[in-house]
Amino acid sequence: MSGEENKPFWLKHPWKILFDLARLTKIRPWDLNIASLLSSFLREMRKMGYIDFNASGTALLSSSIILRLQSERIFEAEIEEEKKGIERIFDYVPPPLQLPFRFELTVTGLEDILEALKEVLKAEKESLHVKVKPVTPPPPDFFNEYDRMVLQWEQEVESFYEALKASQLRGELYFSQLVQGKPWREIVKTFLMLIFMAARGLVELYQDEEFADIKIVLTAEVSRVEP
Amino acid sequence: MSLNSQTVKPEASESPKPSKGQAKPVDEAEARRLIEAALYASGYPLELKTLCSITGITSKRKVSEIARSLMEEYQRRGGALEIVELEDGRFVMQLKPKYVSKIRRLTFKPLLTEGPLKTLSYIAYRQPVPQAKVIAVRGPQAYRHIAKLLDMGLIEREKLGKTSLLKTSRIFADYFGLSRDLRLMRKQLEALFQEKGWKPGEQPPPLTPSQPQGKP
Amino acid sequence: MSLNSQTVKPEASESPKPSKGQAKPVDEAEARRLIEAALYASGYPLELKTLCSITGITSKRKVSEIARSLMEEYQRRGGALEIVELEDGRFVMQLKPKYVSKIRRLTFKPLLTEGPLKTLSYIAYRQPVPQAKVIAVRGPQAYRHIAKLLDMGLIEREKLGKTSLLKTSRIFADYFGLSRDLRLMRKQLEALFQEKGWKPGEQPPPLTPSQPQGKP
Repeated sequence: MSGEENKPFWLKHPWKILFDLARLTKIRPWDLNIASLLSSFLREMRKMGYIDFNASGTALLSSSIILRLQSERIFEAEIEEEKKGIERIFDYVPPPLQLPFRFELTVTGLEDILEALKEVLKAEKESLHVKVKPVTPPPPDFFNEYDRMVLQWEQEVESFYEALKASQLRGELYFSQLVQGKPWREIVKTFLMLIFMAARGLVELYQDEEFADIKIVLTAEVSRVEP
Repeated sequence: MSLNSQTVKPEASESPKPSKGQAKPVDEAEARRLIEAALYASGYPLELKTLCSITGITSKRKVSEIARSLMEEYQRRGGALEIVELEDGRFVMQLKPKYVSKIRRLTFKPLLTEGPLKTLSYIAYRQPVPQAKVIAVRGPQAYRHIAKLLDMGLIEREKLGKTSLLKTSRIFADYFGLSRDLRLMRKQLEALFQEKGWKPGEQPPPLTPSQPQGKP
Repeated sequence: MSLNSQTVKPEASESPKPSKGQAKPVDEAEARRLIEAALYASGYPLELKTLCSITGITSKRKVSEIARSLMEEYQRRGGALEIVELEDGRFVMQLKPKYVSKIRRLTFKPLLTEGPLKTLSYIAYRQPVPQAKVIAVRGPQAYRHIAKLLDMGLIEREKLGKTSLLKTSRIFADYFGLSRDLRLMRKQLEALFQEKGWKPGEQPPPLTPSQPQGKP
């Protein structure tokens, strides 16, 4: 008991989850309210009168892991719902219709291979002079389910960005307007898409204070205004 | 096996009237070969206009006649290939569907396996159908099927508010020579399904017998 | 039976007696259609072994006979397509050369777009080549190219410890008319390259994959 009392505050409930990396991956990430957990962590830390950078660093790392888990859950959410069979319904499925096969004469020949090779070998020579950047190995299953989801996600981000560009609200665009009346998953998705776009420099996001509305500015507009 | 019936000559006598206004006249047998070459090489349905330009024959009717006689020749010889005339008058050469599964590993073209084909059949049958319903009926693996079908251009997705609706594309209609009118297409599809011995009421029992939601 | 240069053993194929030792017997007419389907779908020369496996007939001689009778049928009907028996016994279906130029006005898709084609040519020249090296030379978009090439069956990937090695497939060799022997294929490519007066740049790396990657 006394051992428990002597522990630093961050190893106690509710913050101790941030310091148990093994448990972190087993929890349901959306059950955690990171914002309030971190705010209270900082308040407690200030109360102590000094900052333990070790603990703060670990808390930061854990938070980023949780955020990542949360966004992954968004990708998976729909599929998982299906996998649980919640909404599986029966309908008559007609037999598969085999598509007829149509041969297509293609124009690529050995000559094209050689032309392509000429270009590539030039590039190869150059790449041997230049220091080759370390190459990240591909994920083990290269075109697996997750990849497909990411691809779908990329597409959604793209069409969302197009929609933003086309919207009438340019210049005076707020997060709350975008998500009004939407279910929570859509809200989170929209938020994540904005983060994505900000990371890529497509938008700039402004939030005057914590929990205030987020102002969205399209970067294209910024550059148009400030050449 | 005597194959005399398939010699190329007879057509000249079949159509006695000479075609007028040819750009660079070729005889009918040669026009037929040109049409065959074009259909073989293109791998997609060709319009009469294109066949006119390939053969140098200006009359669409004439070209259509020649293409039909080629189609009939293919029918007569009963090989693995067929020429099909689509509803809108285009012609296409293709492998008869029953041979597709046998040549799968020989081609670069991505061919669909049974799962995606069933999902495609279902979308065609129920279109326009919400994506969520397709997933609910065909299971989560249908996400993958839908991605593939979209990729191949066989289906299209459109947003209607929050719902994603799926329907078949023009390319799909082209494959089966179906009408682009959805109502008509459905009738034609039903006929195709019935050819395969399928009737909606006679399917095996629902996958989840505990759920009585089955709508026929 | 007016047949030209190619060696043809006449007409054993026309006899109705069943061939012996078939894996899953099909009648000759069906075997012929299967061969026709395979030759049509591939568009590149097929070995007798492949035709045996498609038809389920184990005897290469038998399959060769049937393929020849199909070839003769194509000769007799005098269309735009021909089946040719190559010196090494392979068969290929193709457009008669005189029609190739005539249908040029149709737009043909390339087998591959520029990016994947470059990646493919690099793999062919340096094979077996570690995937990491391909990415280093061709850039990260090569992941996508590799996936596509694998999907099309043009290349194969194998694991050697932690390294993924890439090499071209038999389909690649057959399609481009190159040797299936990787060493020979590279020699062929080098020769063609030099014929053009091009320099291949650095020395190719040794073919044994365990050695350090190509440094001059």
